[in-house]
Amino acid sequence: MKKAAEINEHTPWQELTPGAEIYEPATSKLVNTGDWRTMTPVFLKDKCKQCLLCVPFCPDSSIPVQDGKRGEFDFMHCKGCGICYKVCPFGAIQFKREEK
Amino acid sequence: MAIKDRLSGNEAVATAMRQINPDVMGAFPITPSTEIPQYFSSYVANGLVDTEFVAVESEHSAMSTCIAAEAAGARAITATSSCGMALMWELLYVASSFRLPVTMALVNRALTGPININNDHSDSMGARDSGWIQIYSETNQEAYDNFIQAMPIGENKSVRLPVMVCQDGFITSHAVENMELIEDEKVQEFVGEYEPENYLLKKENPLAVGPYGISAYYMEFKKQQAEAMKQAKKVILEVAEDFEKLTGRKYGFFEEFMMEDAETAVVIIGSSAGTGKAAVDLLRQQGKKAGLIKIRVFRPFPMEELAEALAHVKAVAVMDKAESFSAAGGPLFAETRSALYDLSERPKMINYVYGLGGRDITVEDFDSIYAELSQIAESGETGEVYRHIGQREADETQKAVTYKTYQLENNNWRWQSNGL
Amino acid sequence: MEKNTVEIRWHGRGGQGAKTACLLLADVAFSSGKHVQGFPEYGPERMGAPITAYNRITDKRCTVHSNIYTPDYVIVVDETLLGSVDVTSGLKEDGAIIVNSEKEPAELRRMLGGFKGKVCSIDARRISEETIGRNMPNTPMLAAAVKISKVVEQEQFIRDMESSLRHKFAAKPQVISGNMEALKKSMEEVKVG
Amino acid sequence: MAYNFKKEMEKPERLAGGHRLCAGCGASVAVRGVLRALEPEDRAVVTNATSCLEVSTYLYPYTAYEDSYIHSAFENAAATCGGVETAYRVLKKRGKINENFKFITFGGDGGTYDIGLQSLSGAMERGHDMVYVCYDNEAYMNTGIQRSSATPRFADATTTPVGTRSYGKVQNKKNLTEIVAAHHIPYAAQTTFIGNFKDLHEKAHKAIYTEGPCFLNILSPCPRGWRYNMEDLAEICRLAVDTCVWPLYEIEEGTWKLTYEPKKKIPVEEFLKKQGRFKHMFAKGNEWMIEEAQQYVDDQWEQLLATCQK
Repeated sequence: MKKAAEINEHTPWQELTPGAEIYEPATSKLVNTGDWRTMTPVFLKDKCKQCLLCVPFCPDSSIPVQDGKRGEFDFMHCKGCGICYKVCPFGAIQFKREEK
Repeated sequence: MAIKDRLSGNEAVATAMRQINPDVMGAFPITPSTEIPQYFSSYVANGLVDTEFVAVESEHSAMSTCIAAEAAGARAITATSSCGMALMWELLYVASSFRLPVTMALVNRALTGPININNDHSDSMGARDSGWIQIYSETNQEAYDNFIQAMPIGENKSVRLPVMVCQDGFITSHAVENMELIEDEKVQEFVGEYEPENYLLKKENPLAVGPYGISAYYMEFKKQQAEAMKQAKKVILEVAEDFEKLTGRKYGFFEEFMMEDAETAVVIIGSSAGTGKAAVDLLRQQGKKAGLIKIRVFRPFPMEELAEALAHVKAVAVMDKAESFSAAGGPLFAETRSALYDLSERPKMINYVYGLGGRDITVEDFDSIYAELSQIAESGETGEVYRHIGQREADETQKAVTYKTYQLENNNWRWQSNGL
Repeated sequence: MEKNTVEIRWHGRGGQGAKTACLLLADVAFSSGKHVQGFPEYGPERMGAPITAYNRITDKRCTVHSNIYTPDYVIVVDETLLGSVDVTSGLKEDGAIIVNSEKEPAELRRMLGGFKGKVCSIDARRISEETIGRNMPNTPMLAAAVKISKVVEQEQFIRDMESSLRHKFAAKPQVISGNMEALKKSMEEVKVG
Repeated sequence: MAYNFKKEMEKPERLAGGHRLCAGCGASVAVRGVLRALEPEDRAVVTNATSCLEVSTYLYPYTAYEDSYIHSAFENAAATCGGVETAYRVLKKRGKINENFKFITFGGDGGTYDIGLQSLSGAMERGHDMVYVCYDNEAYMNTGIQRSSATPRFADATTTPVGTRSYGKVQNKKNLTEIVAAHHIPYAAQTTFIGNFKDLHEKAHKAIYTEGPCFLNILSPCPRGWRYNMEDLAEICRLAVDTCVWPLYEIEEGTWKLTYEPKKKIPVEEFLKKQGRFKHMFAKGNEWMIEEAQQYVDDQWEQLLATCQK
């Protein structure tokens, strides 16, 4: 059976999963919602105190955390809502017009 | 050795359910199918099955429970009738499009307007396009046999469709008749285990069910369903063959009764077929070439097979126990007539809508219908195609068929004698 | 219809057990090797409302699934129905009607508006009170029905009933003996006129 | 177990990015918050009512869930979750599965307060071991901001539009948490997104790991429907809580408990004025609306305090 990554709008009916089922986890990661952004958050690592308050507020699960520290934004999925920039107590996130 | 017994239709289906011992039953009581979950609850209460019975708060939740349980990897069943099935309506489509082989015992009953608890086929006929396999039963025996065949059909990997096994409310559901039961272990062996490839509770991988399907995909999924329904035709016959090996009882898409040389024929569904057969027997004794086809499988519809079976007949009456308000005939008529379109020589065809809301139909009524068919066969004149039988008329002489007046009188008597 | 078809119609009131008696008759006929149908007619009946139930008993399977309009036998479980329901409607002249009543058959016949066939009476209320201890007209009515209709051979009927009661009421032997006595008594006492 | 914020933030995500919810949507924040309360060794089956969340998080062939997921219709999420949980019990009993699963449903206020209320009530009464989470954004957002019974009074919704003869929604918001609590389930709570999510996390953890049916009502602001700047999510939630428009409390085995009491209860208009749906309340001559809104919140708050002190 085809994997989600192989399924697209050209796939014939014979090759689509029966009953529209998907047998893999989190295939939405394949989707680039980053190009929805008109504004973009900018992570200022030097100012960040690693309080992580921005992390749970992200609607797009786009602030990865490793070893107790947040990393750079996942720009493939970040839609640029700006919530993180508002909740940051230390001004470590800027919110700027997206340059394409 | 078959076990001889006498059971009501509801008890027969409940017995099949007990023998199958499914994983989950979700059901809500509605006349006349109520007894099925009642019987089944007593099996649960007495440890005859270890099924989880979910006494839901509505039929909508009954079907939701079954869909969810089936998606989770369990075998799920329900029983309902009439308005109960109408409340499940949107979920009927969900079950079939998710390709979940839920099994439903439908005890056919009229739909409300006015409320009526007696038999006709408006509930299942309305759901004929919901993607469910529909198998109809004439007798308690058939209701039992069909239910046992339902899972091997629906769960077949090339099919994966829900199945409703229909029987006529009260007429068979509440009537005791002789039957032959199959031993429990043989039923279990016949039905087998439910082994879906993917399910929500699977260890190896998660499963996501029920997406939003944009236009770029929707059509492809419907095509898949349509193909599965075609596959079901093959599987239904295979399962019937295995069932015959087990029991000696033969099933197909429909039963042909005295059809070989028949000049007139009735096409009908359900318990009234038996009454029609009794009429055919009498006509045959008089040397009249009457025959009858009883449709067992309405979805998928056996188009080519039916056309072949009727090709040599001169006049056919298709009997619908449901109105479809097309102003041109009932659902079985529409499909039967369409099935015959490609024949080079077609029989004359008329349609009778009969038996709505429990209106009785007798051997004598069938006599009149066959007499009418003989006339049509002889004259080649069909007359009015779309007819109703059994209703009172302001001018009884204007009827296409001389309906036996005694039944009307007797019906009046019946109303009185039943506190109605 | 097969020649050896026996069609029976039961009249009773909701809650009196006419339906149960009808199903019991189907049971005993089944036990004797017959093909049976036992079916009540359903409306939104409640306690006390008139109800009808039917039996078809045949040697070969009967495929007819309609109601019964011209019965061979009619059994009336509640005498008070005679005034309100045309219980002999369609009843064959060579058939019989069996009424639960302390009245004599001749007296019942006068209430039946010209029915010419056999009229039988059985005081099922008294018999059940004497044997079972309360008014349970079912058992005596069933026995009278068997005796008059001969759908089942009597001796075998008694044997079958005993074994079925033993099975059903294994824990209550007094119920078995009461019912058995009711059956026998009813068969002896049913009056044919 | 004390809430270890850093540790919780390190857990692997169970709701992936790439879903199609609006930028700034509160629903996905709620889902992430609840799923984070699952212990990593436990697996889950997520159920969803038809909603913004559903059409955005499983758009064929892209599921945003790491766990198994099922959506079937709008009004039946609770029954669906109950069905999966029933299958789990029977398959476990029959030795067909060994793993531990938790069952969590997400419905919007439309699917929960309104069309799905019967199914919710049924599932709660039957006692399935599941958590029903309502992400309450106070209107039918999926179909275009029509009023629901969760929409507060005076809100301008597309079926209660403000007009020359209308001041928005006429009725006050239904108290669903109280209705669900009346089923006497082991645990029910109200929460939203404040601070470091301690309140939400602890409630979600309790709900998931308390046996039996549990209920969470999470105020999940919708920037489009409420008409506020999407970056202001945290502030909107904070105002909802500090004005006592959305009090945070829980009912554990019948005991009502406030889990947050504002140090200083601030006026309702602070919450209202940030949102376009209440804009008309600030027009000249409409002061009575704000007064009545304040009065209603005060009454509700007093009642809640009394209930919690019992």
